[in-house]
Amino acid sequence: MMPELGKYAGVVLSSWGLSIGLIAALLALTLWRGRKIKRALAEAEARAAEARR
Amino acid sequence: MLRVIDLACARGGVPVLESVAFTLAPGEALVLRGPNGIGKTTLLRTVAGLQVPLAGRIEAKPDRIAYAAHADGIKATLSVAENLGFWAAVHGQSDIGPAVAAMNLSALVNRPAANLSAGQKRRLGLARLMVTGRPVWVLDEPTVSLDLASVALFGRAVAAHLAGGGSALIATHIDLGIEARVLDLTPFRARPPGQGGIATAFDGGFGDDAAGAFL
Amino acid sequence: MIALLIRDLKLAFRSGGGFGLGLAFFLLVAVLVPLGVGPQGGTLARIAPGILWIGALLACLLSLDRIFALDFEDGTLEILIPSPLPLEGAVAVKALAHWLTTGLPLAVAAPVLAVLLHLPASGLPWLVASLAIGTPALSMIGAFGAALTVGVKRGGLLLSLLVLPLYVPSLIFGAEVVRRGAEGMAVGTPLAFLAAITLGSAASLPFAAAAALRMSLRQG
Amino acid sequence: MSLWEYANPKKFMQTSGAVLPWVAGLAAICLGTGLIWGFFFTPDDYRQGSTVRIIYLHVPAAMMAINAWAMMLVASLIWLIRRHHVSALAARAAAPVGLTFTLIALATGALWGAPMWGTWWEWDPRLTSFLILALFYLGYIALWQAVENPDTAADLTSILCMVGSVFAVLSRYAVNFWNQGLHQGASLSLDQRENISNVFWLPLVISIAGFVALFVTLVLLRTRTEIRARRLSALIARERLA
Repeated sequence: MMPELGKYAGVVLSSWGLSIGLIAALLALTLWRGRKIKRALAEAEARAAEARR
Repeated sequence: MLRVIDLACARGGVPVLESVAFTLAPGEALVLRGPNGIGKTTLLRTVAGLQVPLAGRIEAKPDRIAYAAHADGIKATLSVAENLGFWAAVHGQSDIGPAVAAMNLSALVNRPAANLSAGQKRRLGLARLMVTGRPVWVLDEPTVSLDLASVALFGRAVAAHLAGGGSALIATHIDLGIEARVLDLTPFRARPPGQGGIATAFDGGFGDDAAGAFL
Repeated sequence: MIALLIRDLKLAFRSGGGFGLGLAFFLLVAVLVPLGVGPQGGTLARIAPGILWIGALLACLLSLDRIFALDFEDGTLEILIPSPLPLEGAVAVKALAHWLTTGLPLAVAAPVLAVLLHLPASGLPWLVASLAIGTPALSMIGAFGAALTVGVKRGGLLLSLLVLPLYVPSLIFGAEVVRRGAEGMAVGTPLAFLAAITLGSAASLPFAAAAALRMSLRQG
Repeated sequence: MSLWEYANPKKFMQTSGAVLPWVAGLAAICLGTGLIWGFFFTPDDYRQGSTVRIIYLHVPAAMMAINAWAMMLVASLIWLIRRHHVSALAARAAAPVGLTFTLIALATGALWGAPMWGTWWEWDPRLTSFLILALFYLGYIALWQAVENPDTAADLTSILCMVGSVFAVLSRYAVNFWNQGLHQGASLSLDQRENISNVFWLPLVISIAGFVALFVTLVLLRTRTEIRARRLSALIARERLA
């Protein structure tokens, strides 16, 4: 299944690996921070609702 | 001379004062009181045009207000006369004599500001107000680091300014010995948005966010 | 305006820092580079335009944060904003004062250092011309960067990060003028671009910088 | 109903929440199709051999690196003119995405250049411009993080984005000019759209669409996080005041 990359295999594979790695890292960072902020916000909203009561 | 209508102002994005209203006629002084953090400095900065009001209006020509805060804009390597002369030039004035005399700085005119005591620096900062030639003084705690004699001196300077048809808006806790109305800011503290206060862009929750469960 | 210019110049001279320091730094760069790359005249002559321009750039960068930071700390800016002086004008004047105390001395001192770096004599006038025409843009762009970072504590590094990419066009055209001048080629095109950048910066950046100053000082 | 209603944080949260799964799905489908097709089922180029496969990452990343900056410029202008917080936050959210795409374009460009030009780094005008673009992104992100007051940060970064755009374009021309003086242009243009054959074209277009959808997905996600962060700090400020 793997295509024959010939003598350029290293270059092609590292390009793909690096690019996909960078995008994956950015996506992971985005999701991680999103979850963190979302959780913190939910807690703060709960506190605020508590205070209003 | 200065009219403030239904003014609301914010500090760091949070409303602190609302519905502030007062007028200042020529020859009149208004002293602002209130506990720390109520927003005296914020109000004065807003009146001076350094900050944008959250709501309401300030009716005064911007070229009539002279603002003095905790920092005086004094350059340590310049002499007293050079410091004053610069601000006089900026405001299109040339004579610094009366200001020097009024703040009792005559003996110090040629001394570099670096060698002034804190109180002397403060007096120099207040003398700056006089060389602006502007009628509305907006002063934030002007008597910090002044001794009793200097406070009295400053009180007389303000009184003279008022007698000359000027006016002053002062945040201070010290009695300056001048006739002034007092405005306590405590009743103007901004209410939370739930109780009718001004809501900023992020004061509303996001409600039931269907996709919130998703991402 | 003139009062502000005179005051800024006085301050620069009396505090001693800005004026001498930038020049000394420029000198150091020109002395250290041959020590680093070796004394071969040919190599030095080839890289001299770039070294001199980069040296000027860095020397300029050194004193940038002084343009507004001191005035911010001692409250001068808060007083200047409501004053009758238009802030745009004040910014332009302060940039001019910065140029008079850094860019201009650099342009004047550059030929001496160029000789140290074996720059061909035919390049000397173009070196002075390119620095004299190009460094005002450096001061003006720097004033813009300083206005952006004035409220930031320890903003020196950030200032460099913001300003250096903006210096790229000036650097490229400036060094190109010197290189072509040294090789006896026509310098008209890069010199025209360099002048255009300076004029454009002087015409538009004071407005951007003044807006940035107002925003930085607004704490609400 | 006006378009500006979507600039209201609450409305934006609802709309973006509804749209997000679809955009994310589209990104996954397009990227999956385009990249797998490109990597596994396209032939080698007769001149460049298998390195032509880098094109499916390099070209879309480079396009989106520039488009991200353009989007930030538009969002900054909207913030400066209309003061919509969502707009400013969207610009902030887009910057790291743009930077990542720029880095991908740079890295793949350098890797591609290695066998083609015989060197890892060629001061080719295009590569150099992207290096400068990366610096602009870095400065922009650093300024956002350095300024404490979020509205002030939005103001200052917007101005930086405007001025930076002008200087970025200037740098592009300056770099073109500069390299002419040294080299005779790159031996191989990176821009192959003119001589690219159909075999490569379709997967490339699908990849580009995938990158666009990926960009939108990431920016929406990040904008939502930024909005929540603002709401959070507003709540905390209120708590402190009470």
